[in-house]
Amino acid sequence: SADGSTASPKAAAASGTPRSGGTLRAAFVGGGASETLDFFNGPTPMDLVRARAWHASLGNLDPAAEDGVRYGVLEGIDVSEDLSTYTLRLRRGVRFTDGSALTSADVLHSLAILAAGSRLPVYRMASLNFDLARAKADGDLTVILPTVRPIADGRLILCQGNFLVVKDGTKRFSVGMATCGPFTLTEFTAGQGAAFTRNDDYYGAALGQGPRLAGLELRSIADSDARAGALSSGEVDFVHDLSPVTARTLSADERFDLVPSQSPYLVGLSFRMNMNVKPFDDERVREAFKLAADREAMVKTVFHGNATVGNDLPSMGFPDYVEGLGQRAYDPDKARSLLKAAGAEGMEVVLSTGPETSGMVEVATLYVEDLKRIGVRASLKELPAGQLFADFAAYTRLPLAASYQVPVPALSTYQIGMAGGAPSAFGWKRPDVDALVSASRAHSDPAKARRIGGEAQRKQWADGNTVLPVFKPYLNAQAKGVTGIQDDLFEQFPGFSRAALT
Amino acid sequence: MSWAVFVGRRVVGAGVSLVLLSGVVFAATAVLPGDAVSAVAGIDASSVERARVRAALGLDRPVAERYARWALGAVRGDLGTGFVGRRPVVEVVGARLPNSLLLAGLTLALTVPLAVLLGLSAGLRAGGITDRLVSFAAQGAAGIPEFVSAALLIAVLSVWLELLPRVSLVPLGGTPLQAPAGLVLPVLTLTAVALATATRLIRVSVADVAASPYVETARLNGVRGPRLALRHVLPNAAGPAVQALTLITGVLVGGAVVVESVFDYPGIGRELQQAVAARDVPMVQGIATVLAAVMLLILLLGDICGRLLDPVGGDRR
Amino acid sequence: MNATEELLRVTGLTLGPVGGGPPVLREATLALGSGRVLGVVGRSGSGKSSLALSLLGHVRPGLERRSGTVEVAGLDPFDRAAARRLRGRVVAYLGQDPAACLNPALRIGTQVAEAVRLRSSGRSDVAGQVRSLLESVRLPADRAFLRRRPHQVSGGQAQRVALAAALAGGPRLLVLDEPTGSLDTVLAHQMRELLTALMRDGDRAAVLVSHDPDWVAALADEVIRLRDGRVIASGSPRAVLPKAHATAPAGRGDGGVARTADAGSRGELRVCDLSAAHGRGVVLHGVSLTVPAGTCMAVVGPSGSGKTTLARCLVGLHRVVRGTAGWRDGSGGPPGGSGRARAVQLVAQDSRGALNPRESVRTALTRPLTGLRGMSADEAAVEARRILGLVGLAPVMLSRRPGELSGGERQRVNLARALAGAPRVLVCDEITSALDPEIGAGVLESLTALRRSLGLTVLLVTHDLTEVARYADQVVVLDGGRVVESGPAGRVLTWPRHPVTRELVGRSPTGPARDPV
Amino acid sequence: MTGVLAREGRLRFRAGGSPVRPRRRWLPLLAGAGMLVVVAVGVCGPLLAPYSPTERLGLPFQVPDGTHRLGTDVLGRDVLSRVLCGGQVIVLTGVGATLVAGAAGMVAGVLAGLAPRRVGDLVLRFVDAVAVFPALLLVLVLAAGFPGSDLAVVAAVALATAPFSVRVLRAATRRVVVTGYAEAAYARGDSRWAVLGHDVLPNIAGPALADAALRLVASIHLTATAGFLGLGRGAPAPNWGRMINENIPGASLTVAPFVAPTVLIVLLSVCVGLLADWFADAVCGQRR
Ligand SMILES: Nc1ncnc2c1ncn2[C@@H]1O[C@H](COP(=O)(O)OP(=O)(O)OP(=O)(O)O)[C@@H](O)[C@H]1O
Ligand SMILES: Nc1ncnc2c1ncn2[C@@H]1O[C@H](COP(=O)(O)OP(=O)(O)OP(=O)(O)O)[C@@H](O)[C@H]1O
Ligand SMILES: [Mg+2]
Ligand SMILES: [Mg+2]
Repeated sequence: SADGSTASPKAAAASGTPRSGGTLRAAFVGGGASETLDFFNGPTPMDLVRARAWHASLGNLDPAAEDGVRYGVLEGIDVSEDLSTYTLRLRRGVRFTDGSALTSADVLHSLAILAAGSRLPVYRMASLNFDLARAKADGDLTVILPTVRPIADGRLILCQGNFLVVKDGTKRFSVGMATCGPFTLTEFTAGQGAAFTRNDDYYGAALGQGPRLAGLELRSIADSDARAGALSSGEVDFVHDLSPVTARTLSADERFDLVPSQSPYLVGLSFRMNMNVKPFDDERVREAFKLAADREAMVKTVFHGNATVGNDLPSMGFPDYVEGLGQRAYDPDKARSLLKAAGAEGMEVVLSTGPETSGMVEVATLYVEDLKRIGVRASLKELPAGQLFADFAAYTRLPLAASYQVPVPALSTYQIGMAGGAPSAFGWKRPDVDALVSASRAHSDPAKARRIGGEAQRKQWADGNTVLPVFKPYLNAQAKGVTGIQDDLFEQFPGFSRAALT
Repeated sequence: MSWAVFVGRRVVGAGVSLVLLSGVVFAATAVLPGDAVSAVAGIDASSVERARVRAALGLDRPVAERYARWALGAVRGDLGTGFVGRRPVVEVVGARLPNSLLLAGLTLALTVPLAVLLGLSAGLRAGGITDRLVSFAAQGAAGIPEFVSAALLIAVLSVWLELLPRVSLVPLGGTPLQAPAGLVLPVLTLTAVALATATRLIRVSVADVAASPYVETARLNGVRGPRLALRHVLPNAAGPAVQALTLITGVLVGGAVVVESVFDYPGIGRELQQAVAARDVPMVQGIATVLAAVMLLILLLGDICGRLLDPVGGDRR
Repeated sequence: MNATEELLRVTGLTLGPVGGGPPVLREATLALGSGRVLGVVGRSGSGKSSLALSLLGHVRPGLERRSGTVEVAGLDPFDRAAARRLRGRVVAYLGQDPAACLNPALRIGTQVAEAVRLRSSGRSDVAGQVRSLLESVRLPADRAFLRRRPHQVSGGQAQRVALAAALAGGPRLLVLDEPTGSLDTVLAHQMRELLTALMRDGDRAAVLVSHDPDWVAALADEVIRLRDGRVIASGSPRAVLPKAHATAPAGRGDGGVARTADAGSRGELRVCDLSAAHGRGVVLHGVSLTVPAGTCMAVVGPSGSGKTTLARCLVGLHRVVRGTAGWRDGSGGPPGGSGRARAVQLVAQDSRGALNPRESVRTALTRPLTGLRGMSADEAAVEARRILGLVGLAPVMLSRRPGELSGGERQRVNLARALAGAPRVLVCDEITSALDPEIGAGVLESLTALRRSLGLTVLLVTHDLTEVARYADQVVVLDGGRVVESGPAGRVLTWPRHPVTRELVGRSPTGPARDPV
Repeated sequence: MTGVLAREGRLRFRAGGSPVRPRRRWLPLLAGAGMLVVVAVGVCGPLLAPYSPTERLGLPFQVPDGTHRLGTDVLGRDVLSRVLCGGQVIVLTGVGATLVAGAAGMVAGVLAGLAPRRVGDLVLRFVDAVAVFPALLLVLVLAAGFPGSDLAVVAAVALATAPFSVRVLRAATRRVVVTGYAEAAYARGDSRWAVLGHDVLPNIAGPALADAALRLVASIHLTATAGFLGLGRGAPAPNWGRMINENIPGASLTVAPFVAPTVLIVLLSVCVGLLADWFADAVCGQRR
């Protein structure tokens, strides 16, 4: 279907003939009619995926690369000695579709839009770490970016693959706008999808990374079963984020490959114990609650084995994740005795959760049963979709609440969510750990930084108020013959700049 | 009461209802838990930022004032901007409502004649074999929840026979009509339920009329078949039937959310569901008000048809 | 006239209630050749309508054919396929309750046009035929009338619409069940002429069910008389029909006896300058009349003159445009038992519509007794039987529903129900139109007795001048919604002054008691 | 000829197309039995459940065997136990909502029909104001406002369905009110209540019953749909609608967890519908 039209389901499913160039069709969850081309305000995966196909990024995370990142429109980032100034060096010869060259003004403009207040966590991370207002250009190809406080891991924050560049002066995001990404947007219908054609001027083409597809079609399909159905009936070639059961049934089909996202791009499912609420102020109770979780069972039951056991710490697989920490065991007996020791046996607790991401309610359901097994009179309160975090103040007052962690580096996440008794810390107030994290991030010697960071995480593991039993991947699937999506998989969502149909 | 007066009164009544309703909608969104501010400012925003957002959204004003502003805008065709994605509500409604109306329209186009046909053939000979077959089938079809019949239809027509696409992918930048294959399953699913409901209601009133002396007389004078059904029975049975169809239309326009989500059909119902889930208050208000207006229109038409078809009601008392 | 061709043959037909019970038609056997008219007479409930319906292969629900055959034009109407060929094409049928037989949703014009289209094959001039049919039954054929719906015409008009529909297309066998039940004497006469004209061409036959011996006598070639479902006599009209009017007393009856009671002191029904309208059309113009307690006033007038409207106004069913109507009680005390019962009660013209189809006769009667007169259930049961006896119905009727009654029985149940409300004034709208003279007389005698014993006041809307002569003290004649003449019954019937009255009296089967001067 | 007649003598003729209602005693009996079974399962099921409906007892989507008669569900729980425990919500919510909606619809509809046209129209305007809210919006908003509450679902379902009862019943009532017998009753001095009890109610019983049955089926479906959409009492509470939603994706592994609740819901709806039809026919039949 090189002409961009949708092939008849049967023909596409049956043929499986290699297609060179061709149009790849991929399905994502999408956000309905409120999807927007303004990716700074588009909260859904779809918005981000679309933007990444359309615009060029500063860089992507790449554990194998030298700085831990693979640069995009940047040639590199230099960090000043005192870790308080980052210098972004732009790649020469990057052109927008209107023919103009990329300059530092464009990068600055992109930063300014960001500073003006995106409310997406990924972007807030940048604005919390860098003083975007004081960023300035130094010539056409250099941008000077001061930090809020000294940090060593700034590259990881800037090059998460979601920091995209638009042309200076861009106010509205629309189909015809100039971009310098791998594809050009030709059609966009909110809630339904977007169509792209190859951008032949893409700077990556010269580097051999260029888009190999002639066209790309991204479709929004909200329901997991429907996405899988669209794949198996040949309406799309790639589907994102299937439910575990769907993925399992699909894996039996030879026409398709299951391509789950890999570590570190896993979502942590967790339960937060509120240390402001008795008896969670008692670390024995917290330990008991952590020991009570039958993680293996959750992985097997909820995810049919397609998940990883968690160790009560977020950001597993990121470079700054603690090394050499033993896995916490499943030990209901010890949990019971701990509870007894704390005088909390037979305690009553309500775990609040909601279907905010797949598997969340199911894991909570199993966890409640686990808690019952150690003598806690636990019950589950499932809120309708979208409600768990709706009233965030109320959420942070819950005694025991489900939560999930998107894949972001460990220490910067800690600083945003846990340091200084933030509301989302659920009563966790540990100046010592906060200090260790700051110190680690401010250390220019990577080995030392890792040691200090590890120290902080060990403390968090031992005394923390988070039970994080499972990391689940995004369960994606693709038709045989689709390749290269993984090569752009530097972020939690797939990219298509290197994908091809064979 | 003359026709003009009748219709005029109804239209004014519908207008008043709409105004009241929009107020109710405005108030009802208060039931939604959580704060619009959280939705806009982000969940872990600082209190300063929250206050700023609150002011920016005008949420610090009294409710009455907010409603007045909103209503004024609504009169000018501006229903505000959604919190999520910041798209104008009118645009979203404009994009999605036609799709839902299309689905409802197609379903009705299929349902009405079929239901009338089946209802008549069953009701005219109440207790006969046709009646038993039709009634039983209607019971069965009405008894299957939409999400189950959708699953069954998918299993058979899409997975097994591979006749129809599993999801209703609308061509980008096009209308659902450009991919008619994608409309078949949603329409079939909706038709199954709507047809069953309508058939049963029509059958009941037809059976009632069929037992009346004038139908007996007509039969004895050799009126039979379609003429008996259409000329003699249907006009008298139409009043309740119109009510039934009104009811069904309403359900189809606003309540097709299950079908829309199963087939991923871009309709207004799902948009509403998502807006509620995301507490996108302006979106909820806008969509709900527009849906209410559509429903009022349907009821209005239903009333007019009902009066047209009611031979006696217009005159007495 | 080729009278030999046989069109209809009934052999040993027996009909009876489903699940046993005395048959309503026993071993009926008859034959009819084309060009002939068969009159069917008999008392109310004797099985006339049942016989008529069976000619179309229809048996009312609740009844069944036990034995016997029917053959119409060589076909068995009980056979589905044959019935299809017969109904509407060969046989036309006019039911006994025209108001109930007209489709309420269809306009008059459409209704007749339907019948025309059904029976005429080619693209004939339907509108023209409709017009001529309506004119032949003396109905206006203007657009406004054509656009009316059945509930917007009077009882007699409805009957004529139904007759027009039945006559459309010139069917070979006409089955007419009481075709003139609600028609005034003038119209009845005209219909008789119409039918005579229709029969003249010779290849038609008709079965006429009627309780009016004169009418039958004038039209029928042969007559059968039914009693309790049995054909007890058949032959020429002269042989079968009694010398009806020879025995019917002409002139004023003994109604005057009631007047001897001191009427004035017991109140009166007074109507003052009453005007009423249907929509924009005013149908009553300043009607005034006074009926002293215990007397009977007859209201006569051509069909459509506003009699029913007047009756409905009296009981508050119709909005009055101007004027007053009501019971003035001389003693001041409330009438009736518990006091809730209205002083004025109506027996409606459309007896079928006025009975709740789901309610048995028993319930219909005990409702006013217990509800309005505050009787206990036992008392009510006894009283219900008594009242049923007054109108000449047997207690077995108590458990029947309206659909299981004959036309005359329904009419009498309606009357009985009104009597059960213990009214001071009874407004009777054509209560004998479906009754044979004998039973009709019985019913009216009962009313007279009640007038005497209880001081019941009766307003008798009727088209039967014999009745008027016999039972009414006073008469008002309505025409076009105006009282055109009024006075003592004897005087008006004997020396009618107004042309309308004169015509009515002139066409009366009994004729004017004395030649109008 | 006579022989044929003699044999046919006792037969009931399908007299010229006039319908003869055959006695169908077994069907209502069967439907009644079916309904009772489902209701019994719904109400008493929890007492019979072999296992806890929430405990994980094995791997997900095991096919039925000796221990798990209906296999296990998406979380490895015993399907039989969940089916037995999952009907209460549906049955009670459905019946509750129908009772509320039916009562409200009956009262308002009949009164609006009896009242003078103006008043009736006014009532209708108010009813319309509720009716125009799409049922699902009501369910969504109320469920969001009172999360996890089945009562909210009942209220929403009742609110969503009652207006149409009002309309249908008012239309039916008005048809009766203008008949000769209702007029006769008024003219004779019967109170409104007497007219209501004797003339109106029996004659609208057919439509009213059909309507109530529709209402019940609609309630059951809305309740199930609410469960399907994850509204009402949330996990881990078993709920047939929710079970269907949970287990549809695993239908290719084992169908029992999806089929069992489906069959029960469909059976309940169909039986209710059949019974109501039968009642309505029985009532209508009396008028002949
Ligand atoms: N609902 C209506 N709308 C318009 N005109 C009507 C309506 N009902 C009756 N009429 C007309 O009013 C006139 C009087 O009708 P009414 O029923 O009082 O006549 P009537 O004297 O009782 O006649 P009949 O002897 O035929 O029963 C008739 O011309 C009739 O056509
Ligand atoms: N369904 C039924 N069940 C039992 N008896 C019935 C049923 N229908 C009619 N009857 C009885 O059959 C008898 C004959 O009825 P039919 O209508 O033929 O009488 P009719 O001669 O036309 O009387 P009328 O002059 O009063 O119209 C009546 O006594 C009636 O009560
Ligand atoms: Mg008769
Ligand atoms: Mg009259």
